[in-house]
Amino acid sequence: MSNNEILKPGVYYLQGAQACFEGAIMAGCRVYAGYPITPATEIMEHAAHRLPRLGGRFIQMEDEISSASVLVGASWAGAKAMTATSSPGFSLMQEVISFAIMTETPLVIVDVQRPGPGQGYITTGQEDVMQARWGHHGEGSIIALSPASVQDMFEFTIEAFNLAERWRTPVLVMAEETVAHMRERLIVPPLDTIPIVNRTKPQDMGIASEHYLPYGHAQVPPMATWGEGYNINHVSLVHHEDGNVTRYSPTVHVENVARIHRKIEGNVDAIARIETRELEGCRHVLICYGSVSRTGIEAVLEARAERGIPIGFIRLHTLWPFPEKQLRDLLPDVDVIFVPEMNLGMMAHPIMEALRDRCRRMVSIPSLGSLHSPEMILARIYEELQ
Amino acid sequence: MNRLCLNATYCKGCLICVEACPTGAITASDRINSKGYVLPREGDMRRCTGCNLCETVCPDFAITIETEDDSGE
Amino acid sequence: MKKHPMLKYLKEEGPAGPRLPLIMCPGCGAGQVLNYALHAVDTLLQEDALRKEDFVFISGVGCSSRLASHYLNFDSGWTLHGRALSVATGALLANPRLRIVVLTGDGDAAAIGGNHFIHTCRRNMDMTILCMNNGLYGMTGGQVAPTTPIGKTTTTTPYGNVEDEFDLCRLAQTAGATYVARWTTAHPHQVIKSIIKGVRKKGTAFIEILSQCPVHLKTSPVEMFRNMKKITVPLKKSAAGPVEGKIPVGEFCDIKKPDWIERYQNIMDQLSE
Amino acid sequence: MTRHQRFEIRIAGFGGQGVVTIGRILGTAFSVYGGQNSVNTQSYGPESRGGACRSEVVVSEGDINYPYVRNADVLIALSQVALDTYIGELKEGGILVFDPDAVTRIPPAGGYLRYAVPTVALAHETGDLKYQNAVALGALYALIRNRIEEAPLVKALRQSVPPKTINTNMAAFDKGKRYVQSHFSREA
Repeated sequence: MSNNEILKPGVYYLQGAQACFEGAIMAGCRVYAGYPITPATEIMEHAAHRLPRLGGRFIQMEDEISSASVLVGASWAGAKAMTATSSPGFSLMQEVISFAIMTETPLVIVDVQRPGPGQGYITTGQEDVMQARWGHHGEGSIIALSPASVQDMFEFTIEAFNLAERWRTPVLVMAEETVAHMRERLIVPPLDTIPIVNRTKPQDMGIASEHYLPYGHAQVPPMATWGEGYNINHVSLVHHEDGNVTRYSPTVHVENVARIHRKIEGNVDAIARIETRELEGCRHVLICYGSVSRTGIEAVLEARAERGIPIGFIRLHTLWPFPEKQLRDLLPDVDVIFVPEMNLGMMAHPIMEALRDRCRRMVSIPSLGSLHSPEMILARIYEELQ
Repeated sequence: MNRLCLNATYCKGCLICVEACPTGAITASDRINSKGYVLPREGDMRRCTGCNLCETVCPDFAITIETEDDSGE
Repeated sequence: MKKHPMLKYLKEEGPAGPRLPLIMCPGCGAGQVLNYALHAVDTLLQEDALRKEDFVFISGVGCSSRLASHYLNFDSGWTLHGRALSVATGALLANPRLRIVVLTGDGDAAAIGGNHFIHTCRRNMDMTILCMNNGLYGMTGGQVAPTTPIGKTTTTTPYGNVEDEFDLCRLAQTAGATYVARWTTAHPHQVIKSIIKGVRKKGTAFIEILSQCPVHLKTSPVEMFRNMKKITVPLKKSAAGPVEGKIPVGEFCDIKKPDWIERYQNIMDQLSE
Repeated sequence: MTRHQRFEIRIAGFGGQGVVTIGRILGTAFSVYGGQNSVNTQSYGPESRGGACRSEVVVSEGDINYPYVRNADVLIALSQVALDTYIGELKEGGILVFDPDAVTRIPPAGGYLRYAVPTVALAHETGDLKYQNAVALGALYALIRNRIEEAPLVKALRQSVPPKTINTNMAAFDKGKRYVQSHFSREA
């Protein structure tokens, strides 16, 4: 990557949206297809400006369905591809996400969440976190990351591409309007310190085209690229390892879909990341994700400093696959778990399920359309504990 | 003589009415209002034929013309 | 002081406070198109045996569609981006007597709504489509649209648009609409006449109105309004062939063809005999 | 876990006054050239022109967690609606910069340090209304010299405006700065 258009190591002051696509560039993304939607349009506009300078191609499609479909074709033809949308567009992309799960197609979708349902509003929100997991039809699982800063928008987008390539799956970056529009310092490290993962190809494993099984060889099958003579047939009907869809049987069905499911849900420790602060000796804990974690830590630090309340802080960097075991290992026993979310309580459910026998009770702190203020969270903490 | 009636709250100073007026009866005022808009005002209203083009092309339903029989009721 | 006569068709304020001035930017064409639509409805209510409750305004999403919502003193629906025509189809099936006026834009109708646009025309669904064509996406900040001229820079074609644009009227006509016309915001009386014709006519009436977006095209409303005449040429004058750099305006098509409801009604009538 | 002091600036007006640009320039000045952490955020109504628009900058030596203003140290109000909306969140004794041609009603309470700066008039003097934000930036600098040097601000300003407008923007910045320095006594 000697191209001098790539961001040089140093200090920048960028909007989250710009940092996001600069991360994509670092990861090797050279195809972007998107459609205008507030509050994600800035990412597309940055891609339109940057890609042709890097030997990449940008296209504005007629809607979100076609935008996501472009990513599938680009990925099959060997490119790292990405789009960014917001909640209404994310809904439209669900069928393509389902398709990408079954065909095990690496691609990245950034969802700059806004309130719903319907037009909802154009400010911030976290109301798509369940749609991210369950929005696509059918079984299968998904990887979804939750950035909380401009630096995260850069790093998590790189991570998203690496995970997509490593696990041959679509990966979602569940951003929020807060973090996409915020401007903050971005520190770009020396390029050789940024890990870049590329999909394993049959050639890398010495597999000749006549022996190639597009959905075989390993839990994460090597992926052939169109135009390299491997005669790969991408199919999303239930299929054998060689892509055969005619010799259906229930066992083939289970093996096919269960493998794709296990590929993600069986490797949570390798995929999911959690951040913790002030956990030692805490009687209570606040669990949050995304930009709410910025208010969360402010409130936790103030509650500890001002009133000496023994409350710890956990931030989920990864929403899906849900890090249940990791959470349980962290929390042997607490009194109250506070879960502030910019929705009416969504991640609260898997959190509650994971820690049902590890706490007295859980308090969900909802906020719709705007980031919780520290006062809002502190008020609930003091009310519940005093 | 016809009179110009302008709702200064609705008007955003786009001045399309002044442009559309076939006889130049209305013109732009010379001061900026509190929102930073330049509003239309009466020019030589004797030229006004009551054609209502200003009212028809207004994007903000802010301007209309009061003719003699309007005010005479 | 005399009020603008069309204000009677708008909800100036409600329990939650004033709704005007309109949210549109100064000099935006969308407000003018609404003004023309209301003038047309005003005439129809006087001349035809139509009541106010017969009219329904349906809009999609975008600057073009922003005005049908809580501003109108009519039944109206502010639907999903690109889906107004499908919602309108549903309303027709439930009550064919409704006089439906769809407020849409070039992006809303011909990009995300493109599929529904051509099928609505193919079916000749009885509605009047007012398509405000400003050649870009206004609400989201000035992105390229299917109607943006080739070579034009926008926020998503910073190096010039590489795609040809749709001729929305040819598209509608080819797809099957029975009344197709194009005017600009600087042709108020022609637009009003076309809307009246469209509402009276059975079948799909597609009326494209070139509309100015002063903010994103960085040109004063007056200059853009003045240019509308310069960049267009009456259809009759371009019958011999396209006039270089001029967009033909006028009535492209005005034919009789049974609309969907009428054809379906024949079946219903046969079945009920 | 030390908690660092926050310095919070809010700029508000209506769309088209360059409110967002001021925030971006301030953030760049503090964080790229001024060696401090800062978060710059903006709100925007669906109206891109004539609607409510605000931009905020939170500055700190340490990490900035909550990104928005909690208790503003400075409010720049370029319209009456902006003042009415945000005056309540200006700290007791905070700095209030406003354009007297646009803002005519200010609540008596609050003990704010008031600075009336005719940004529209000064912008016209510089050549065009669009330099209103550079004037406001200059006026602000004159009031927060203890927080930031002029050099980082100038660098950020030059980098954030179209090249051919740099000189006029600089002139507008100076006009705002000198207006405050001459109209308000030194220790204000």
